[in-house]
Parts: sequence; C-alpha cells; structure tokens
Amino acid sequence: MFNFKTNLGEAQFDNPIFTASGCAGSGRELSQFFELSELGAVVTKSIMLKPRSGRATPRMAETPSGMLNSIGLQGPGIDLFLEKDIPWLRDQGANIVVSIAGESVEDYAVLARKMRAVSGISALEVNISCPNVENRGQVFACHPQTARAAIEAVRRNIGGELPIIAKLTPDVTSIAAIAEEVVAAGADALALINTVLGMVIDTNTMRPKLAGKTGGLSGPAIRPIAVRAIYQVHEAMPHVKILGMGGVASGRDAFELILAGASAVSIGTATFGDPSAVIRIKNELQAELIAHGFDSLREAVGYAHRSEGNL
Amino acid sequence: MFNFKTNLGEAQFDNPIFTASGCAGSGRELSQFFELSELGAVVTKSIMLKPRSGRATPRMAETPSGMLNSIGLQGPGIDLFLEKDIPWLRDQGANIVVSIAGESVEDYAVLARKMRAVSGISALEVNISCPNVENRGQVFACHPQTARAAIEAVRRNIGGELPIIAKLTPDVTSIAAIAEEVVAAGADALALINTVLGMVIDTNTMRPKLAGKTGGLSGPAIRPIAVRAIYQVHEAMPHVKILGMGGVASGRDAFELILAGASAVSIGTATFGDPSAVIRIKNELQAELIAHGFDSLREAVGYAHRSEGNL
Amino acid sequence: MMGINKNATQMMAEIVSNKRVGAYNHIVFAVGDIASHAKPGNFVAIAVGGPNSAMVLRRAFAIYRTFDKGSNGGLLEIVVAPHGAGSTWLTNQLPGFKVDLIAPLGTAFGIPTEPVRALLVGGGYGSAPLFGLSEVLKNRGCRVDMVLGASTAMKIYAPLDGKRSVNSLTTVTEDGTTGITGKVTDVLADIIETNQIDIIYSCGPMGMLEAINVIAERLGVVHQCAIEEAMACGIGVCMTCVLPIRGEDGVVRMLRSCIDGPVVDGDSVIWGAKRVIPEGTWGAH
Amino acid sequence: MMGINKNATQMMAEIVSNKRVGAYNHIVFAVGDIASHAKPGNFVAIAVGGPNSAMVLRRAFAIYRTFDKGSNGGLLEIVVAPHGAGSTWLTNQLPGFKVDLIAPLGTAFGIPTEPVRALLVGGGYGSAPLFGLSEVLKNRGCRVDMVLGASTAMKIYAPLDGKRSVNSLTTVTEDGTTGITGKVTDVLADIIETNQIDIIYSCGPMGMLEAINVIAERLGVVHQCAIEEAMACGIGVCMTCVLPIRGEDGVVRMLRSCIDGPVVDGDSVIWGAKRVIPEGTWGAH
Ligand SMILES: Cc1cc2nc3c(=O)[nH]c(=O)nc-3n(C[C@H](O)[C@H](O)[C@H](O)COP(=O)(O)OP(=O)(O)OC[C@H]3O[C@@H](n4cnc5c(N)ncnc54)[C@H](O)[C@@H]3O)c2cc1C
Ligand SMILES: Cc1cc2nc3c(=O)[nH]c(=O)nc-3n(C[C@H](O)[C@H](O)[C@H](O)COP(=O)(O)OP(=O)(O)OC[C@H]3O[C@@H](n4cnc5c(N)ncnc54)[C@H](O)[C@@H]3O)c2cc1C
Ligand SMILES: Cc1cc2nc3c(=O)[nH]c(=O)nc-3n(C[C@H](O)[C@H](O)[C@H](O)COP(=O)(O)O)c2cc1C
Ligand SMILES: Cc1cc2nc3c(=O)[nH]c(=O)nc-3n(C[C@H](O)[C@H](O)[C@H](O)COP(=O)(O)O)c2cc1C
Ligand code: FES
Ligand code: FES
Repeated sequence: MFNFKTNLGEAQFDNPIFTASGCAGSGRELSQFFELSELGAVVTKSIMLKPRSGRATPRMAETPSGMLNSIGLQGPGIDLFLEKDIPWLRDQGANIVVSIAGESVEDYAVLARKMRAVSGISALEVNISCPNVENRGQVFACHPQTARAAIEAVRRNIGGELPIIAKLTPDVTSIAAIAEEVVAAGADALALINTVLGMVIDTNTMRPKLAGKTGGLSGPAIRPIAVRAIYQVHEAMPHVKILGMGGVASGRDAFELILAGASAVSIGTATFGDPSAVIRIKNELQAELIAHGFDSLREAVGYAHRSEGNL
Repeated sequence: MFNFKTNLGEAQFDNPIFTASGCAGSGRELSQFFELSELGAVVTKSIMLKPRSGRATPRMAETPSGMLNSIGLQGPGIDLFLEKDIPWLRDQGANIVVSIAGESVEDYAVLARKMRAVSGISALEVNISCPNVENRGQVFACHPQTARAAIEAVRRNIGGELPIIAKLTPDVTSIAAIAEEVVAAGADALALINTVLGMVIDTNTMRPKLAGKTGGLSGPAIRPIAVRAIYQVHEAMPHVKILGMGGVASGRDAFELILAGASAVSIGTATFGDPSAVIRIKNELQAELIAHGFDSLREAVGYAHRSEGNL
Repeated sequence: MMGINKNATQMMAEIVSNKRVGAYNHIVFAVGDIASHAKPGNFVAIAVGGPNSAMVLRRAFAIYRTFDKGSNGGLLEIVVAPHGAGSTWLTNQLPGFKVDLIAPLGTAFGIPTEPVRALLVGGGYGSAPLFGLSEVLKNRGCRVDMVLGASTAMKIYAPLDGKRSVNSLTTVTEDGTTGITGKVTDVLADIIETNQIDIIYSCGPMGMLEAINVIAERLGVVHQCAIEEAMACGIGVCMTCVLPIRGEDGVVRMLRSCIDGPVVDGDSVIWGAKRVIPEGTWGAH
Repeated sequence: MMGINKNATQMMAEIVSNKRVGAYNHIVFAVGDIASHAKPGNFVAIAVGGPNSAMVLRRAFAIYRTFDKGSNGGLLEIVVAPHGAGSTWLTNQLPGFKVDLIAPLGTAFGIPTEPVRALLVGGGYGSAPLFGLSEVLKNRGCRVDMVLGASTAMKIYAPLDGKRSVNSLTTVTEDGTTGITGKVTDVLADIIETNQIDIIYSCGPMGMLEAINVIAERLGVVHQCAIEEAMACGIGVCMTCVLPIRGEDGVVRMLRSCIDGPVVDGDSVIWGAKRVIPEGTWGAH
C-alpha cells in the first residue's frame, strides 16, 4: 500500500496536496467542485486582526505563464473569520491550516493569542511577507531581525500546541539565511515561496496596470525560482520540513518540488485556471510517485539531493 | 521626423535596441540574418581574463515562458577576444558595447586596463553578477561592498573615456540600494536585469537538470520582475540611465521597459527563438512609439512615472 | 456574501459553430445540461490557448443565449470581440474543437413578477445577454424597448431574430455609420419618458453603465447592470474582480463581481472607484 | 570555430503532409530553395506551440531528405518522435498549417571522394538522415550497408524506398519484435569484418554513438557521428549545446554541436563527458 501521509512539524496530513493561502476563497467556493476533506489541508487566506478592504482595482494582470496580483489581504478580520469560516470548514471534515498576517509584531502576537484557543486547526501558517507599518512598509520576511521578531511573537503567544509554518518571500539576497533565522526563532516548518515582486505597465494607458503599482508574481513562470529556494533551504537545513509552492500545475510539478525538499505542496494560481486542479494534481502526484518506485511520499522528499555516487 | 537616438552616460546610439550579453555569440552568427550596424549596439558576451571552458552540460532547461542556462561564461579570454572579435565587429560598422566579468576585484581592474587602449568601443558593460572566488563564490552584485569594489576597480583603471554600465542581478533584497552603491562608485549607467537564480529538477533522473544545478532564468517569464526593477531604480535615481532587459520579445515589451525607465533595451532569449528578433523588435518599437504620439524615444523614457495629475 | 452559482459545472465543450458577425464572432458550444441552468446575465469562463499556453487564466464571456435540448443537445452561445491574445485565440478555433468551459457563473438579471416596461441598453458586445433577457421579459408580458450603441456600425451586435424580440430598437453610433449619431445616453431620457420605463437593464463598458445610472437615478428608474471587472478565476476564490458595493445594511464592501455580480443594482455601486478604495469602505484604512 | 551554415534561412513553411509511421510522424514541408541547400546530416530548427506558446525555444530535427523542385516546389522531410510537449505539438499539426523553420543548419556527413565501403548505423529516429546519405554514397559508387536498432519494432524507422537504397539492411531490437534480438553494437564487428567496411556513419542516442566509437577505434575504421545535445538556439549564439571535442591542434575545446556539429569525427569527441568538463579542456579550471 502506497503511503501518502506527510507531516509539517507535529502536524499530520493524509496527503501532501494543500490549497495555497489566498487562492481558495473561504473554501465554500471550491467545495462546489470537490470535497474539501480530500485535500491534505485547506490553507486559509491570510487573516489579519481587523476587517480589511484590500487594494483598489485593477488588482491583477496576466503575464507570460503567470499573473500579478495585489489583493492587499482583503478579509473580514480574525473575529468574524473564527466565527464564520472555521466552524464551516470543520464541518466539512477539512484539515485546516490557518494563515495569519500582521502589520506589526504586536499584531502577530495578538493573532497568535486568538488562535490559541481554537480547536480543529492543524497548524498556523505565518505569512511574514507583508509590509511592516512600523518599518517604512518594509516586508517582515525581507530582513532577518523583523522576520525573527514576528515569528518569536507568534511562538511566545501560541502556546506549545500548534505547529508554526513561517512563510517566506523569495525577494531576498539569501533565503536560506532568513530561513535559519525564523527556525531559530521557533518556526517548526517553512512555507516556500510567496509571490515574487513584479510590475506590469499597460502600454495603452502607459501607467502601471495595477492600482497598487507592484504586485506578486505567481504561476508556472516562478516555478524554477520556487524549486531553487526549496532546494537551497533543504540543503541548509535538511531536518526542517518545507511546505512548497510556486507554479505547481501538475503532478509532475508537485513531484519536482518534493524532490527538491518539500514535504507538502500548496496549489495557488493553478486553481484559477482549473477549479479542481488540486484533486487532479493529487492524483497525478500519487501516480508519479508510484511509477518511480516509491512506496511512500516520505522517501521522495529531497531525493534530488542524494550524492552523485547514488546515480 | 521621429528621433530614435538614445544615450547611456556619454555613449550615443542611433536606436535603443541592443543584443543582450551572452545571447549573440560573436556577432558573426547573427550577421547571417541581418546587418549588425542596424542595431543600437552589439553587447558582447561577458569576457574574462583567461580562456574559460564554462560549465559542463546539460547547460540549459526550458521552463514555462522562459529558460534556465548555466553557461558559466565560456569564452576565449580578453586577449584573443580583442585580437579576433573586436576588429571583426568594427569592420561590420557595429556600435560595440563590451561586457567584462571577473572573479576578483583585481580581475576587473586588469580587464579595465586592457580595455583602455581599445578604440571603436562605445561603452563597457560590467557584469558583476558573477561569483567572487575571494568571497566564498558569492556574487559581487549581491552585496553593496563587493558591488562597489568591482565598479571602483573598473572606474579607476578605465581612464576618463569609456562610460561604464554596471549590470545588476535582481536576486537581492533591494536592487535600488545596490544601484545607488554602484553609481556612487562611478558607474555612468545601469544594466537591469541579469537572469534570476532558478533550478529545474528532471523528474526522470530525479536530479537537478543542469550539471551546474542552479541556472539563470530568462525570457518572458521574468519580464514583470525586470519592469519592477527598472521602475524602482528609475524612481530612486531618475537621472541615471538604464539599459533594460529581461523577457523582451516584442516592440510592445520593449516599450513597457522604456515606460518603466529604460533608455535602451537589450534582447536576449528572444533571439534564440527568432534569430532576427532584434530587428523585428526595433521596428515594432518605433511603430509603437509613433502610434502613441511620441516624437522621440527620449520623451517616452520613464513615462509611466508621471504623476496621476497628468492622467 | 453569496456562494458560487450552485449549478456551475466544468466541462470540455465542443464548438458547434463559429461565425464572424460584424466585428464579433458568434460561437455556439454543445454544453448538455448546462443550457438548462443558465439565466440571462450569467457568464461562462473559458480556458484559452490550448495545452502549453502561456495564458494561465480563463476568459469570461456573457452568455448570449442557450437552447435547452436535454443533456445531449444543450447549446450555449456567446459573442466574442477579438481583442487581445485570449479572445483572438478563441475566435480562431474551428467547429469540432473542444474548449474547457465553466458555466453558468455569476448572478442573473432580476425578473420582475409583474409585467413592467423595460428598457434594455447595450454597448458593443454588451448587447449579447440582453436578447435572452428580452425573451424572458416578453414571456412575462413586459414591454421591451432596446437601445444599442457602439463606436461604429460594425460593433453593433443585433441579429435579426434578436431585433424581432423587442418592441422597439434604437441604434446609436459615435461615427454615425448606422442609426443616431452620438452616445446611447443621448437618447435615454427621451425613451424613458415617452415609454414610461419602469426598469433599465444595461450591459457594456463601465463608463457607459455609470452614465446610464446617473440618468436612471435622476428619473427615478430602477437600474440593473452587468459590470465587467478583470477576473482571474471567475469562481470567487481569487478576490481580483472586486468593486465597492453598498449592501442593504448601508455598508460599502469590496464585493466579487464574479459571485455577487456581474448583475448588480446600479445604485448599489460606488461608481468611479477605479484605482481608489472609496472612503468608508468596510476595512479601508 | 566555424560560422553558421551559410545557407541557413528562416521561413514560414507549410506542412504538406504529416503521417504516422510506426512510433513516429513523417512530416513534409514546402520549403522552396532551402531544399537545394540541405545536405545529409544537416538539421532544421522549428518553433513550436504557436503564438502565446509557453515554449520559447525551437526544436531541432535531423533532415530526413529533401526534394529539390525549385523555389516553389522544394520539399523537406523530417521524422519526429512525439516525446515531450514540443514534438507532440508538432506531430499534431495538420497539412496546410505553417511553421516557422530555419534550415539547413549544422555540419553534414563528409562524403569520400573515392568509392568506399560504408556502414550506416542508426538508433531509433536516428535512421532518418541516413537514407539521404545512403543515396549520395551510392551515387558516388560506394557500397552501403545499414544497421538499424531500437528498443522495439515500432521504433525502427525504415521506409520501403529507404530499404531499397542500401546493399544490406540488418535490424536489431532489444525486445526481439523484429530482426536480431539485442543492440546494434552486437552485430557491428561482424559486419565490419565481413564487408570490409572503410567508414561508419552513425546517428542515434549518445550512448550508442559512444559504443560504436569503441568498436570503430578497435577495428581501425573511420567513424563520423551525428550527436544530439540540448540546443536552445540552433544557430550558434547561446553556447548551451557544447561538448568537448579535440581539435586538429590536439586541444580539447567545448564546441557547439549546432555549428561544429551535429556531424563530428567519432574519435575527436571526448566521450562520457556529460555533467563534467574533461580535464585539460581549454579554459577548464
Ligand atoms: C463578466 C464578463 C463578461 C464578459 N463578456 C464578454 C463578452 O460577452 N464578449 C467579449 O468579447 N468579451 C467579454 N468579456 C471580456 C473578456 O472576458 C476578455 O477579457 C476580453 O476578451 C479580453 O481578453 P483577451 O484575452 O483578448 O485580452 P488580453 O489582453 O490577453 O487579456 C489579458 C487579461 O486581462 C483581462 N481583461 C482584458 N480586458 C478585459 C475586459 N474588458 N474585462 C475584463 N477583463 C479583461 C483578461 O480577462 C485577461 O485576464 C467579459 C468580461 C467579463 C468580466
Ligand atoms: C541535432 C538534433 C537533431 C534531432 N533530430 C531529431 C529527429 O530527427 N527526430 C526527433 O524526433 N527528434 C530529434 N531531436 C530531438 C528534438 O529536437 C527534441 O529535443 C525532442 O523532440 C524533444 O522535444 P520535446 O519538445 O518533445 O520535449 P521537451 O521535454 O518539451 O523538451 C524540452 C527541452 O529539452 C530539449 N530536449 C529534450 N530532449 C532532447 C533530446 N533528446 N535532444 C536534444 N534536446 C532535447 C528540447 O529541445 C527542449 O528545449 C534532435 C535533436 C537535436 C539536437
Ligand atoms: C490572488 C492571490 C492571493 C494570494 N493571497 C495570499 C495570502 O493571503 N497569503 C499568503 O501567504 N499568500 C498569498 N498568495 C500567495 C500564494 O499563497 C502562493 O504562495 C503563491 O501564489 C505561489 O504559488 P502559485 O504559483 O501556485 O500561485 C496569494 C497568491 C495569489 C495569486
Ligand atoms: C544563454 C545565456 C547566456 C548569457 N550570458 C550572459 C553573459 O555572458 N553576461 C551577462 O551579463 N549576461 C548574460 N546573460 C543574461 C542576459 O544578458 C540577460 O540579462 C538576461 O538573459 C535577461 O534577458 P532576456 O530575458 O531577454 O534573455 C545570458 C543569458 C542567457 C540566456
Ligand atoms: S474572479 Fe476570482 S474572485 Fe472573482
Ligand atoms: S544551440 Fe545555441 S549555440 Fe548551439
């Protein structure tokens, strides 16, 4: 029997295919196309303390094999989210990973305290790829000190229970250095990668296409960047589990991230082109793993790192 | 009469479409398809002090809307290059920009001294996106100090004549910060962007596809990253001229980089798919500029930055 | 916040016919059961470019009309303006080719329970969903007047049987190549007053919808419009397609035009909010 | 270092025919003048995926043969194994469709000035360029023997008229579905000795070429082979397609297989250098 089980820190999952934060709505919209309980986990959109309108439109631009978005973390705020979305997801039998995002270290601390009492959650994904209002809007995950501070705040406030997955941006000189910092600060696992900062200029209006000017690049275009980041971080810290993401659109692609070192894989942009992409990818991945002679997912994690001698 | 002329520092060019370093061979191969003198400039492959075999094969992998390469700066070394390639390019009436690359600060100094006496060159592109053997193979352009040191070495040794274009990598936390550093160190203009670090794992062999493991991502996939980098740097230093590049495959794309702030545009990967891409793009760009009512290229440079009031 | 259209289905749909009509392509798909679920105002989301396409997002098209002939024979029709790469690709596909399609999506035009006097206003390909709507309204005993506008005659989409389904049809073009010279909004007030219009249904560019709404508000006429905002997913999961809409509780929220729209009440929309979040929007700061 | 094939031309070439033959597609293009310039061993580079394709690089295919009927009638034929996305796309294109093609590219097989005894060895679709070569050799009065190998019968490409053009044809398959069971290299030594072969021409997977070269060296037979290394441009500007080759000056250099190849002398290749730069290569450090 093929063993598809995986874990991120203490959190256990039946299979390694997750939704990506911000790419699965509240879960309700996708549940029209398949059962959410079939997924390894549903990762919720990043939730903040307060309700948030997000950025003005236009919020997206298609790019070659990808897209830019600048949603700006639109959402109802943590209280309404815990009241409405979480119970519903629990009722679906979904394995839930909650993503949180803050604008200050204090925000992360408060969010963690609020999550502490919530039952039926497998892990917390901490999105630190967002602007820090206390530091000229610079992204937490761009600097070792702020990345560390945000994760420490969550660690201190979450209690011993919930595994923390720190989500990093690839827009840094050394992602392995940031990864080491957040693991030292108490992250149990890492989510790699968030979108890559990009811009599209509309040549008709001759201005940036997005109202927010820059946006996050996602989709197959960034897959080689994701694979590289996962490979580098797994090489630096082979014992730290990685939730990989970035441009995965097929089981082959998910397999590629797993070979690089991911223990689970989130699917974002692919869902926009194909609502049931996650289920298709899960099935394709299992077939790939079996075809390559693996008895379990775990054996394949980081397999591309084996020494040349094993050729 | 439409004015297509442009300049980078003191260097003047008849039109803004250049080849990208490392993407036009010695020039001879492309001259089969068009006259090199029709280009704004031929940018040579980055030349190093000594002959260099480059990396082992496989050296490339196709990716969605892009490709990875790890050529490893294969080349004949500066002496043979100056003896064989430069005179031939001069005979073609080509406007020549020589790209140099070093493994140490001293290399850059020696290369600059060797270039000093060479006539018929318009500018020097200094590729500092290469590994520094003196600093654990870290890329010069990744750190302010090493980026500065390399450019200072060139500035000191080149004499007052030749404009220096510093070529930067986007694989940094803040490209504007590096840009400011190299301009302070004496760069007259900037080339943005070099390839983005990526990796492809061959799911058949279950190992990195490239012999060099990681490679540089280029092509349309990275265009939004190039536009963002050019926009950010032009915003920080509007007076510094930019040679833009990254995923340009049409006149529309070149126009996008120009609106972001590029005064000239290099074409790399597009030439691999279409040998006469540079000429097609040059013609398409001129048509775009005229269709948008510009009388000259210069008016369009950075036009996307104008204040919202001018809507 | 509503959920996704509960009948939405993803399928590979064969192109039955694809014909050039003026500046547009009229494309018919075999969609089986989907045809019986679609209502005027709903849209389809179609994957473009084929395998290995560099275009990763679906394109949305208003449903022009459907023929419900059971699961084997259901047909769905759209009208496509070849504009950028995706729509141009679609207009180039031949009968027999299958496309990946999701339908029906989004909200539908609200149908009054009483016979009313309705004015349908379409700009460019925005006329497409109005003909199906007109049929439904006529079946309910409504009087239906229609005004179609475009920059030029080739961009007026008004097939013969469509024309027959309305009580009156006024066409307006900016260059005067057919009908009245000017903009649709030039003729609205007159028609509304002459025909004692109760409700306006509109579909077309956002600028036109906004101008219609000004007139509708001034004359106290109900106005439902089908808006168009760039969509990445069409099924409510990406939050790209939002616009500020005032709810019944008076609060303005950034709502998804793919789920809470495309058909919305004209006076619930905070117009002119492109590139800015209107003050007071829920969560704005 | 040589320059690009001086007759290389870029054109939109119409597909005249595209037929399945065993595991392959035999595709014929109308190429006008190009046909008269191509020599056995040359290749074409074809853009794949159509407009908006996510595939940015051309694919290389050995020229199977050409018919020179002047600028209007010149034909060029290739044999394609549907493998990944690009080749599969190409095999799915119908007659009438035009592809962007550059040809002829690369070096050609060297033709001896005297009549010699030649052995042509092909693996899989590697047989394709050998039939055109065989015709040229026969016209020069050479004796031509041929050995074709593949994993299975479906992967032996050997059309009837091709078979007729050689003096003897031996087929070898790993699964024994046709001809001798085994590998081409199992039968070479025998044929070389029996037929007193002067020169071997080979085309196929690198592993096969290397094994042939071992035999050729041992028996002192000249060996020319057409190598296959991943190519990004096909015209000599990208430096991706290199492999270590010893020049006449004894120096090993990383040479481009698209310009200095694909046909090279078997004994000039430093075999087994995949993923490493052989020591002593010019510029290695
Ligand atoms: C609800 C809805 C209904 C629509 N109905 C029709 C219809 O009936 N007929 C028709 O021809 N078109 C319709 N459109 C527009 C259509 O979806 C495409 O956006 C348009 O054809 C341009 O796509 P493209 O691939 O040709 O252009 P591209 O420039 O390649 O598009 C790039 C991206 O921008 C988006 N985009 C570009 N223009 C628009 C636009 N005007 N509105 C929304 N997104 C845009 C595209 O969806 C795509 O994601 C509708 C759009 C929406 C949202
Ligand atoms: C000189 C030369 C002659 C060739 N002749 C033929 C021929 O006659 N018939 C035929 O079917 N194929 C031939 N090939 C292989 C062909 O060019 C394609 O590489 C192959 O069809 C796979 O491409 P794909 O798009 O299907 O696969 P993909 O996996 O999509 O290819 C991805 C990339 O890898 C490269 N690649 C993959 N496999 C190979 C390979 N075996 N060799 C070189 N590059 C590869 C592709 O060119 C492409 O850039 C030849 C290659 C070369 C270099
Ligand atoms: C529309 C959109 C919204 C996103 N929202 C979030 C978010 O709220 N929190 C977060 O951590 N990442 C967010 N992301 C990033 C994705 O979770 C993912 O890291 C990234 O898109 C790369 O994966 P992909 O290429 O599969 O989309 C968003 C991405 C997109 C495209
Ligand atoms: C095969 C290849 C070789 C390259 N060699 C060099 C080089 O020698 N020096 C350099 O500065 N950049 C080199 N580059 C980077 C290009 O000059 C260019 O910055 C990058 O590819 C982005 O442009 P593009 O997307 O148009 O290719 C190379 C790129 C490719 C694809
Ligand atoms: S288009 Fe994705 S939420 Fe509306
Ligand atoms: S394929 Fe580009 S140099 Fe040979």
